[in-house]
Amino acid sequence: MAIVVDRDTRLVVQGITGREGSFHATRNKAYGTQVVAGVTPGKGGLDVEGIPVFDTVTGAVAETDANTAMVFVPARFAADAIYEAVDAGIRTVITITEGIPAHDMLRVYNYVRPRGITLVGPNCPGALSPGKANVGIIPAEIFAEGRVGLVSRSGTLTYQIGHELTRLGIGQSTIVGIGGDPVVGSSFIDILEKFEADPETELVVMVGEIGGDEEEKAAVFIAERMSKPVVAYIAGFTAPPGKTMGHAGAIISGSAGTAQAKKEALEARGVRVGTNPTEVAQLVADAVGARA
Amino acid sequence: MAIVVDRDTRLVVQGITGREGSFHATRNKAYGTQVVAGVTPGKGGLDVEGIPVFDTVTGAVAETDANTAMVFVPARFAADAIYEAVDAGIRTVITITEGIPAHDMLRVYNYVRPRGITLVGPNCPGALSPGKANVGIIPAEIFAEGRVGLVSRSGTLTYQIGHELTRLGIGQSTIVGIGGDPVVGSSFIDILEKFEADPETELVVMVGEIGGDEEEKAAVFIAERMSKPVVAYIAGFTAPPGKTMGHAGAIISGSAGTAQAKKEALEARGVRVGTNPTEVAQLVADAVGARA
Amino acid sequence: MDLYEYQGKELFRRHGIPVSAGRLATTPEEARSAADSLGSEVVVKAQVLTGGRGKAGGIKLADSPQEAEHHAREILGMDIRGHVVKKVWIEEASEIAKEYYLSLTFDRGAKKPLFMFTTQGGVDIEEVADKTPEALAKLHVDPLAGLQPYHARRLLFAAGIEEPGEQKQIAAIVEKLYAAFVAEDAMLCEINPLIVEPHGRVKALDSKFTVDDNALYRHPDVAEMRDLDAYPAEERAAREKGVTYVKLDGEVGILGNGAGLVMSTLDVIAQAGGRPANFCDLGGGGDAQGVVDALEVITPDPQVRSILFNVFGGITRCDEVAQGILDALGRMEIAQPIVVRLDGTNADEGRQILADASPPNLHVEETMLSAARRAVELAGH
Amino acid sequence: MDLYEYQGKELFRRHGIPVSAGRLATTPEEARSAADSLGSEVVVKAQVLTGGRGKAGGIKLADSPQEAEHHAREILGMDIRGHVVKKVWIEEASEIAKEYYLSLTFDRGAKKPLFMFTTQGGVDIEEVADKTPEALAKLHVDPLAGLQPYHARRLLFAAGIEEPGEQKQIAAIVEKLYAAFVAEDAMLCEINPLIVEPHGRVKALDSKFTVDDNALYRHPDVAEMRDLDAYPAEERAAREKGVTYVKLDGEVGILGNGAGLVMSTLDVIAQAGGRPANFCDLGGGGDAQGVVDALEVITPDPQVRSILFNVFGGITRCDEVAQGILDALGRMEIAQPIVVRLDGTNADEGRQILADASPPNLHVEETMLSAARRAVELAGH
Repeated sequence: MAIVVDRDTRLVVQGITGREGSFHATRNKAYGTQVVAGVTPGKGGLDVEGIPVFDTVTGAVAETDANTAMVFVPARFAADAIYEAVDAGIRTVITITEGIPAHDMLRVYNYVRPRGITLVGPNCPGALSPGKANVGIIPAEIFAEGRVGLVSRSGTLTYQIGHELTRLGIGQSTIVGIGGDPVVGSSFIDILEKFEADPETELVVMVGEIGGDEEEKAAVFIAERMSKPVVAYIAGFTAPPGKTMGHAGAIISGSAGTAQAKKEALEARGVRVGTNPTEVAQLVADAVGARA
Repeated sequence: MAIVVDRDTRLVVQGITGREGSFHATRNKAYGTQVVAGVTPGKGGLDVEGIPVFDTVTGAVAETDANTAMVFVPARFAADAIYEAVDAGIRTVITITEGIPAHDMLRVYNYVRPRGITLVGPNCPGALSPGKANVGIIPAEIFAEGRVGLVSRSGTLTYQIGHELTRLGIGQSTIVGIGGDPVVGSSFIDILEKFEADPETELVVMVGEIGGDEEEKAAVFIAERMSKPVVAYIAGFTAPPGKTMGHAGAIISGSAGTAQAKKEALEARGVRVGTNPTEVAQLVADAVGARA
Repeated sequence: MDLYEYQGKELFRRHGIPVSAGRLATTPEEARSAADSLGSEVVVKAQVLTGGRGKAGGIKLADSPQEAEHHAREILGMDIRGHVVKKVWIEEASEIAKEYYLSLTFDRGAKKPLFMFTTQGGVDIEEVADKTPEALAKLHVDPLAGLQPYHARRLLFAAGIEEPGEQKQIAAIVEKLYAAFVAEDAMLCEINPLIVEPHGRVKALDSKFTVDDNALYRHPDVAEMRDLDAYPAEERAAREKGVTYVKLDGEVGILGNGAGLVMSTLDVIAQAGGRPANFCDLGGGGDAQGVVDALEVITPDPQVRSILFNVFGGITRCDEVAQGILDALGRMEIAQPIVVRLDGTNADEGRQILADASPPNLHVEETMLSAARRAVELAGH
Repeated sequence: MDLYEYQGKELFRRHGIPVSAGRLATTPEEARSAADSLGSEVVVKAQVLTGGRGKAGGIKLADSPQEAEHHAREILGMDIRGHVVKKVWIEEASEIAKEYYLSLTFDRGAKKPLFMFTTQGGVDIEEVADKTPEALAKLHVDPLAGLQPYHARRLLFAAGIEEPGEQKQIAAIVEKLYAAFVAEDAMLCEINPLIVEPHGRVKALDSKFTVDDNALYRHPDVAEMRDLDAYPAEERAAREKGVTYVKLDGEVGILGNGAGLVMSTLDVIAQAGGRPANFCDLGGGGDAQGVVDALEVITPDPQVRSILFNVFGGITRCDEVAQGILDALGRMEIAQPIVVRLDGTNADEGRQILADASPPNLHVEETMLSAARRAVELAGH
């Protein structure tokens, strides 16, 4: 089991002949992920460190039964790559590429999600189920097999928290970086829902940031729909206000978007919120200990 | 029960202040259909023979809990009307309007159907569940309450067959005219599926025509998925070949589209096919008699 | 609405799809001057709304303006599958290295536009589909998400196009063909053959372009392309009156309301041993003028020996139809016997009107079957 | 990327949304000549990428070119919420009968564009949303199906616009605003107020227009509108080096990799009793040059008294970062003490490199918390 990626993941890497694509495809494969194919139009028939390359995702799926795609193609071609993967029958698409225009992703999201596809990213580090599969750029060596799920908008902050957990001997079921772009394929709630349903996950750590209201929505979801405990961390109490989305943004969300507001929303619904990564790990240790 | 329209139908008529819209809205209401609202932008607050008129479908739904829309607006505004109905929460949209551009309906269909909406038409006579509700322009007096479902691409031919059935004392559960436009909201299969699930329907009459391959597909569906008997009629054995869709059309369907081909496809799967409306009614009488 | 090759190519050109330079000619002299202005070798191509003109001798290569004139003289007036050639398209001749096939169709079943592409172009595409289906790449496009670059890639790689220059040009044509299909409300855009010239340029050498009649109001320029001369005179007359009419070969003239019921009436006539003289749908026009119009369309046919009115009233009221028949009989001379069958809305009233008037040579029947038998009988079978 | 009012209005104009005629001026003299060419009454409007300019005195009516020059002299150089006014927009004055509000936003939660419309424009829209939410009509548009005419109708009727002339004009503006939003890859298009003039003409009197940075490659014309002068000098320098930098008020200079980790570092500094001097994200640039660039951005700040490197290696390799720090120390004079915390990919190697070199004034810490405490301590708290 685990979520998003696991031992059944059969990965096709789109943009495999690029510098980053080949590096991480190889690295994911070395970890034990079933990296069954790569796609670069015009390079069909080649291979990258033993991974066969196809011209189209359809070709790759036909030959290798790939079920998951990792998108590494440049930003301006990434939306096309996601459509291609989905139309080829891929059920999980993890997009690492950053800098994809928001309107492109808006259309992709509204096309892909009603089809029941799991979409993670873009501009995210990917998903890692320790001991099972690693799809993306998460450094697996920081993490360990276990029963704590981790979902985060941030890359390195996720590693930091994973590192702290591992140091306390607490392993993880799956680590999912959802990315922080205006349109993310999976929201906190989407991933929390998967963790709730995953028998191998017993507690979830949610790592949020200032901005938007996804953490507030997640708080409501946790209170209403989750039986598993959640420990949260919010970064940005001291952050500069940054650009606003005009007045309209705050009206849409009905939230100030501050770290404090998010913390309060979570705590009001019984979610423990750590004040720094070390404390988060400690709260998890206490909770897991309490349950053991 | 019955299908598509029944006693729970709460109808909003879009384009109610037009000549045809008001005529048929009033007629449907006189039949006993719950015609709860009409919509004509800019005429909100008026009424048509006691039916309140709203500016928007959203307004109509909010005030009257309408759940079904009948579209009578002119062809060039019809696609917009269907989108409006669906976005207002309407679950069944029956479009009588003829002459809607095929590309408009193509987009409407692909937007509406994945949302689980029942879409009937365009360019169709509507749906009638005798004794329960009549939505559209089908002359209800020809039909009688009973347990035979009737689905047809054609208007007057449907009336002819209904007339023959009624003359033999065989009533109908629901009559659905699906229309013959390039994009129909409900295909034969969509309606057959509903009849199969309807406890008030015991036999279905399917009335097809030359062209396309929907009858052939229905034959496969009947064989594989239906427990209820189906009697079919195909018009056009003597028809002129008419315009073809170029060579590409026949390749898509893999069917000649002739009446003979359709008849053979149906008979090969055990569906009885009458050679004229009178014989169809007789076949139904035999089958219903045999089951009684 | 089907467009002629030259009209479809004009739309191709507007949407950036490469076509050869050419000019239209309606006389041999015009053909000569067109060839003269185009220079070099030209092809003289019959413009007809049907296939098979190549085999019928409707396409000829000309080395000189004189030869173009000569060919045009032969081709103009030629009858190709019942279509008389009234226009020829004079086009620069192309050298052909390869012939491909590309089309974009309105797939009614899938409710999506469908691309088809194969390197086996220039021939009968149904044969390719039948004999070597694996050679025919097919791909649907979601009309909401629209065309994406991968669609072209899938078509190209599936069909085995490996030359990068061809890939690039055909991908661009795929994109433009989709844009044209959507922008022009097309039901079909077909390029057969899509050629590759020896030096590698890709070009549409033919065009089949069908535009949705219901959408012509959005395309006044395309609507103007309609060539009324392309249809038989009686169909043209019917079209002007808003009556759907198709001439057939039999003796029983048929009028009905609704295409399905009319088709069924044709079948029943055949089952009764007769042969229908036409398909004629009154549509919603069951009023007096509609009936007169329809009778004016079908009675001039010298083959018609009896006339069957088969009307099932819905919106159409049978009493109005009955009155229309009487009006028509008052206004025009009709030699043939008329059989009338009325059912549905106000059928009793309609029958009463006819019974009261009892015009000679008019026979009212109770059922569709008996009416059909009577009409066949009266036609002399 | 936020656009100035005058730039947003230029985009409005291109997409057919009515705006007043106007001209840009950067000096009082230009303002005078602009007013002169526009004729009649004009408004002198400060161009700043922040709100509240009206209350700050940044918008003034002028009856004559002389008065326009006078107002421009006052407004140019004015500081509005930390933004110095360098440009004024001289615009024909409008008579205002009604003030509405119309916006189209990228709703991240719903993943759909969202229209908001109310007749209570010209005021703080958040207050309208808060106090009279029923007066604010909101409507999502499906980005695949696109804008349909009913969207405008729903907004108009929900907001209670009953005058047919207004309905027609605003429906057209709704349509054009959506077209602009999609065509320009906008994240926000806001018109507040959308005015109705006494004679009934509807017009956009202000503009807030934000374009997606990631999509600027598709809009070279919009990309050129970026005004580098609008940002503080040090942020501009950072941007040129590809470093994300925001100046803050404290004493501890911070460098980290990844926005989340840097934000967390700021928080931990605050928890340790210190105050961060900046937000500085190395991004993926953990190589020597990246480290040098980042140090060049933060060290000129005279408030910085200690520097904290907080790096968690992923793609970024800690040994490269360590080498980068040493290189930077070799290349530039850095007065402040540096605390380094490395973890993740090649952290051991990185720490070893620093230990081997042991530069003066460089302190390696094991954990993020201890590093933060040390940096605060070294800053003199």
